[in-house]
Amino acid sequence: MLLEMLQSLPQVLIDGLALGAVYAVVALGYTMVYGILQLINFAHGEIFMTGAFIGTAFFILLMGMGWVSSVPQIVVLIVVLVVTACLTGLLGMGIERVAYRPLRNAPRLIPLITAIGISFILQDVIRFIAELSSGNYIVTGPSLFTNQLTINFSSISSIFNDASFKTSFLIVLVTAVILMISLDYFINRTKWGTAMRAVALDRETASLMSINVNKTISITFFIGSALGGATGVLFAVQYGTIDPFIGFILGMKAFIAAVLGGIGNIRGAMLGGILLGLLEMFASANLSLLTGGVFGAEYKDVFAFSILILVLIFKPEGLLGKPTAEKV
Amino acid sequence: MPILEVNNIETFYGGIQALKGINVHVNEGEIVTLIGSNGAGKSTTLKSISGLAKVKTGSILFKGKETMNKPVHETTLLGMAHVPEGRKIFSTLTVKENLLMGAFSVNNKQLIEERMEIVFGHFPILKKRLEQKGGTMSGGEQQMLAIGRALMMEPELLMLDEPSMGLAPIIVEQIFDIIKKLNEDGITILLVEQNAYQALNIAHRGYVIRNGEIVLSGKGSELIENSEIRDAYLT
Amino acid sequence: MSILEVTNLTKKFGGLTANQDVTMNIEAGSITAVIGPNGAGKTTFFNMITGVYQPTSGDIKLEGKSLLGLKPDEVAKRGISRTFQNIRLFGEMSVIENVLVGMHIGLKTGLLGIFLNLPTTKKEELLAEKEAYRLLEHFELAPFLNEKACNLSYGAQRKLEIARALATKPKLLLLDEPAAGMNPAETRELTEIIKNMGKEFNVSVLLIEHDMKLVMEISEHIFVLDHGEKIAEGNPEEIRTNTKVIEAYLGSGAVQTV
Amino acid sequence: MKESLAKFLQYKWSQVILFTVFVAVSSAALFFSQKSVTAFLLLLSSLLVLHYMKLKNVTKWIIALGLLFILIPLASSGGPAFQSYMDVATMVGIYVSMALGLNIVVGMAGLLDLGFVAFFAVGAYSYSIFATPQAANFMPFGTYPLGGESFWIFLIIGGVVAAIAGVLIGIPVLRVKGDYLAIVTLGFGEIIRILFNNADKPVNITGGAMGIASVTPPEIFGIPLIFPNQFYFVTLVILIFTIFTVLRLERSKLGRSWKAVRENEIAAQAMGIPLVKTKLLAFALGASFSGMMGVVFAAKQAFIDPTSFTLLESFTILVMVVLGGMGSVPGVILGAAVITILNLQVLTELATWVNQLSFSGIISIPEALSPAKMQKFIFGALLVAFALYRPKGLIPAKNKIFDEKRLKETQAHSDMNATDQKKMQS
Amino acid sequence: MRLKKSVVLLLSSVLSIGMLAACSSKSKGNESASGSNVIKIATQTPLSGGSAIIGESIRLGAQMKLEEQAEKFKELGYTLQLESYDDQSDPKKGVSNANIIGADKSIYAVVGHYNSGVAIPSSEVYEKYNVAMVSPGTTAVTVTDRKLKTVNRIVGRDDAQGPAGAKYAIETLGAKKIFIIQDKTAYGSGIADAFKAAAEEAGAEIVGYEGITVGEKDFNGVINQVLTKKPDLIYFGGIYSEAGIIIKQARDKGIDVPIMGGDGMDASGLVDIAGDAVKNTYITSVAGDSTATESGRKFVADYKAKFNKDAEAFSVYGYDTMGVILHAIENAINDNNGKIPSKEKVAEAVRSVKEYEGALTNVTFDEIGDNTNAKIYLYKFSEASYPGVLEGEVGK
Repeated sequence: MLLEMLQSLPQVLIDGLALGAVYAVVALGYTMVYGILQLINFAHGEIFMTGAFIGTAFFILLMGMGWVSSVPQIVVLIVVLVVTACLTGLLGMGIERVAYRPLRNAPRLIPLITAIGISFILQDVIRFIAELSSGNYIVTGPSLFTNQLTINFSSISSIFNDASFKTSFLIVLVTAVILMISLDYFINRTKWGTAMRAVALDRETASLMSINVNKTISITFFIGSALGGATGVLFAVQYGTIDPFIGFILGMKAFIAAVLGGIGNIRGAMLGGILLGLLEMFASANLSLLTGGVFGAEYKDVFAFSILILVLIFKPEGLLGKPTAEKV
Repeated sequence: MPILEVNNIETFYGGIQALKGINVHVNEGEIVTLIGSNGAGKSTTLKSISGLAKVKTGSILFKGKETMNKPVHETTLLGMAHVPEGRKIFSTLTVKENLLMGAFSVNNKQLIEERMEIVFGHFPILKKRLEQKGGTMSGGEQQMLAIGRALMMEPELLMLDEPSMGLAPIIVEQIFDIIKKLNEDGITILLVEQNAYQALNIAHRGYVIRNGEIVLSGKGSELIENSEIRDAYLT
Repeated sequence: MSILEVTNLTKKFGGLTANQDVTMNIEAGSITAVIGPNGAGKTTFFNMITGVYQPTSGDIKLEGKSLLGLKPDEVAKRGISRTFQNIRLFGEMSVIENVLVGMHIGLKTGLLGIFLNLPTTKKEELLAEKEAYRLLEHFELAPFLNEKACNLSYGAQRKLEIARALATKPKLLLLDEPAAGMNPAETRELTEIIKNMGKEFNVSVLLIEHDMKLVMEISEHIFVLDHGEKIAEGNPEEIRTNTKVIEAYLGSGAVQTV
Repeated sequence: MKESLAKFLQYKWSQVILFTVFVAVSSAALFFSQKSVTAFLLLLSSLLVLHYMKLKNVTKWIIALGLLFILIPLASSGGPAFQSYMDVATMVGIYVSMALGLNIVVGMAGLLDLGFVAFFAVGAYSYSIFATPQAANFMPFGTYPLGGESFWIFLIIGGVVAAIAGVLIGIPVLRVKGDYLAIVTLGFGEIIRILFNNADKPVNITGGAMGIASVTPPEIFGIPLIFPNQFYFVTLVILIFTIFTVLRLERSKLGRSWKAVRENEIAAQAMGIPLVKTKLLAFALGASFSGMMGVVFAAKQAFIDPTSFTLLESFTILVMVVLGGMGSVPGVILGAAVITILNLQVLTELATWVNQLSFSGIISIPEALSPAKMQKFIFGALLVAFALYRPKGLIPAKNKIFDEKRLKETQAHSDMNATDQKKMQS
Repeated sequence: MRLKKSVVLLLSSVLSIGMLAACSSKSKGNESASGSNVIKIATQTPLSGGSAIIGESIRLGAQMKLEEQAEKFKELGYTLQLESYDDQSDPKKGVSNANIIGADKSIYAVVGHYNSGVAIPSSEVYEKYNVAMVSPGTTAVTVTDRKLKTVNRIVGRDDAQGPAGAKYAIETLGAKKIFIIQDKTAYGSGIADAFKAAAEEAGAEIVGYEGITVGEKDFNGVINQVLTKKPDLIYFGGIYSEAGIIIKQARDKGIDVPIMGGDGMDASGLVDIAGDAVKNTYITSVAGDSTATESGRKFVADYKAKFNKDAEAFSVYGYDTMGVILHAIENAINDNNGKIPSKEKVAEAVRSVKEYEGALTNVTFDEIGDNTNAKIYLYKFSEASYPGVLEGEVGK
């Protein structure tokens, strides 16, 4: 049993990393918004999904143009990533403007409800756009970066099997890492990033520093949503097939990742995402082995949610979060 | 010449009227203090001036220009700095980042450096603590940082909301000394204090606010001798 | 006889010491004040007594029985009630409902009584409502009984909070800056109310207050906290002249006038 | 003219007369037409009108009961669509009851629960498992399926089991607050669904994804209940019980504690309200109404499987509560009725109508835009619109109005003081 | 005061609508009263949700047959009408619609459902109203095993499809170690279990049996299990949207063993999603290749001409189901002296259909409503095009 688990471990790690990278970048968006507004932007998963659709639409469009085929795929990807990120960023800003800003002083429950509402609307709007244009809302984009690569883990030790992956895996991973590092730099080293942290701590005082709070929040939403949208494109590249409902569960998982790492904490979100991806992949590959077939891969979501609940109970501030006590 | 004129402003919190027609003016180069008990409307007056609180009627002229109900980030750009009650340091930001936030509207790096040096001139301690998190400093140091952060905006009018709050008397004296010195350096100061005695001591003029209304005003030295004030605020 | 005994109470938050070896005795039926600069640990001290925080070390005894390890609701059941520095009313509920929540401990009805609307439940409710109304009358809040609590004026909200705390029929009432935000007239009214509380409600009072006039007028005993430590105690006259207190809190300026 | 009409309508008796006319017209329309959704909805809306009339509460209740028990079934029995009306009405009853349960948790106690349908599932499964041979797979004693009479006992069992589930879930979950609670309950809702979906091995308890078919219909006095009009009455009785209980709870000390916890946990605790116990009670009681209706649902459908208990279902119930007005009992009833009817009748009718039109070539609406598919969009739009423009819902929650005169009667309170003081001191 | 105003508004507006409704509903009533010679057939299929393509294709097929037959029924003195309902693959919706259908006096039969999970509870309702249901696509055994008198289907059962697949897998493809994946839905579990039982009986070793979650896109975890177990055939119980991704991801990992599945994978979407990876995929289907017969080819051409879409595998079943129903109704009318008999009689007439020749199927119902002539077809995909190539068919 252990042997079998070890054999598949390299492949599980790689697949888990790909999934975890997606979780991590989506989790970043959650964490940023939560950090500043203490709001769970439920619609974030749908922004991710919208990004996946916009990206796929662009790919299909671009691939349809003859001259594009002579352009390296990586260039096409970068163009699509940038354009999609901008569009979803604007979408995120719009959502904030319409659905959250008027409610900034409302009870906490209310913006959460609009967030759920927005996410339903986005799902359905994307669904009927997709259905109108292609007759089916399950959309498959062009295959990109499909070269197979293999790492010979077996040469390291005969216990391991070789692990293989597509080039797209590398692209997802590299892009995710670049996004995470640049976000971390942006938040911690630049003026606007510092302003965001200041706004997060104290909106009133930040405004006294002549920081435009609304603009800062809009920028936060723009960046968070752009990240979400870009991840959507990466998802579409990695998995090929998308539908309007991918955002909901994935968004949920990303939120779990954010909480796992410590919500409001950028590095925590990254850690949480990667960790959740790895755990989930491990669970679906090995649960039935571990339990002698009683609990199979279908329990992996139970596994993920249980981890969340355990973390919340024993370390509510998350792995990298710092405890805060309510002032009485 | 008045740098700030507050004419008959009324401000509401929810349904409650916090200010019932406040008239205050501050001349260039003065220290003016606003004293009164908790909840009398002192902080609300400052907030109304800087734009944090929404004013219903009246007018606020800063350097002759109407600033009433402009967004806060715009009024602060005109040259007024508001150090809020309770210091409100960005606790998880470093001292340096706090200061940089004060200079948020400035894009010239050299100018920022120069201003920072001026702040260090007033508060040498801040230079030593540059990389420390704001929240880990003592109350007095935080107050200095808060004032220093406001100075990064190079304000013409500095509004201080209870700078002595919760500080040990020795520190309080230091703070008042610094306020005096800033004034001597040419900064006009509007000071809100519960510590009426010390505030009136350094102020050129003072206003007494009660229940959202100005009930008395006059020279600092005169007010300190006023028996009514002695009964109400100096005991 | 002392109603509350606090011995060597210490509270540390990480590296920060909020209270250090605070010892105090509060006489039954007395009005006692805790004063000190902001951040001296007064509210933390209250929070430990009411079970919001557990002390790092030391003991708190109400009528000889330790309160350590009890949750705030259990402390309330033992007979300690409080108000809060930043008013914590049930904003969306009506004024009288706020007081009725305060009477929660006194109501014995169980789930079954509620489901079946038993006569005993009905009677108990009616009595509670009347009692609540009487409390409101006492605080001159009766005209607002069906008003939402959040719509009251600041001063009235402070009074409602005190009325709500009294509704639990406490032995010891902790008031955290009850006069904050009140105008002088309201403060004078409040002073009278607190003064007579001992007699009318059979309760001992422990209060935190910055309004020295109020403190000096009503307190029989005063404790002074600074940097989490007790630096002085005594009657108002003693405190007024204590040099340590003047240095740390009252300030040399105040001495001239007080 | 307008004014005199308005004045006329202010009088109690003029209201009553107009109301009677309205009821008479709409029930006649319903009775004599083959199938008129409009008339059916109008007749139902008479209950809403009744809510706003200037009558004593008792009178309103009597009229409402008369309408529900006699007039509505009678009037809709005229046409061939009788059973389908009754089916819709039954579903309305089921959802109203669930929404009232969730209202305790979300509206009164302020705990956002996004996995509420789990309790509905628990109730539904507890009856289905024992009212089919399913139970024989793991129960060593007894003969299964149980007879239809057991339904009545299972109404209580379903409620109790759901309440227990509420407590079990509540214990770990209530340690987290606010937004986290929403996510954790959502997670738990999913976990329960996944468990039901997979509990067919190693021992087949729930039938897994295949669900449980041919659930024994309830029986009363030896008559099996199979038609919607029979279930209508069963549901109605339970619903009225639920409404009464919820109203009692709301006005009781428990209702006040819930609201206090919602408004300010720390202050509530300082008033002697135990947080965990109070929240658990909200969870348990809310869940029990849902569990009870789960039993009815299982019996009515005669078949259940995990697809009836998805996240969307939880959100739907939440939408009902928000739409109606969080914490407001009449509001939640209205919200649940509106959403259920919208979902089951209006959208379906619209879709059929649009389909007919596009078949006959009058208009061509792309299939993607069919109203039946727009459920999520409509829900989303409703949620956003209400949160922005009417956050307190259709009928906002109101505090009980206390009669000052009654409270001023001083006679009682002197002896109250004495006894109560004694009680306190002991 | 505000309250009173709202009462006024409510009452008066509601009253006026009431009057309107009373009038309008009267006219509506008249219309349907005069239409006593209208025969309505309902379709109830998923027009939204994951199986929308299939549901839609069934509906269109049924509509086509209905329109073709309209002329003939005109001669008999009846107007045919189609009422299509969307069950959204949701049992509650199905039951609710079923009650509307059952209550409608002029609806005599239902074409539907596609999902077994919806067909089972809905048919309990049809049974109460004696509305004949003929399903073009449900395969779960429970559908007919409850022995309801109104429930019929023209396609094969899971317990025929599973074994047919297993037989082919073991005998023709030589599979000895089989890994089974299913989607944990009623359909997926049913067919996977039937396959498993048959494969075990035939002597193959089941090296893994795993579930996945519908709607997800990353199945690498389960595929990694497949990698370690090294089976020589993968069987998937589920529908095309997940199947396509699994096939693609398995091929990406270098798993080139045959992948087999049931009729849920029989959709053009499978090829769209999996692309070239679809090679070496086998599906059993209750749906035959429409182009295999002369009449089938004609149907496909007509369908394309009429709707400007390619026929899906189930289009012809919608068409034939409607055919069976209309055939039975025609018989019933003829037996009843040219008048339409009761719903109960229509249901009996449906059940007694013998040797009906449809465009593709030949229908004879047995005593529980299963089609004794139902066949299981086996297709192979050797290139990325839909439909696959017919490899063989198995009778019952």
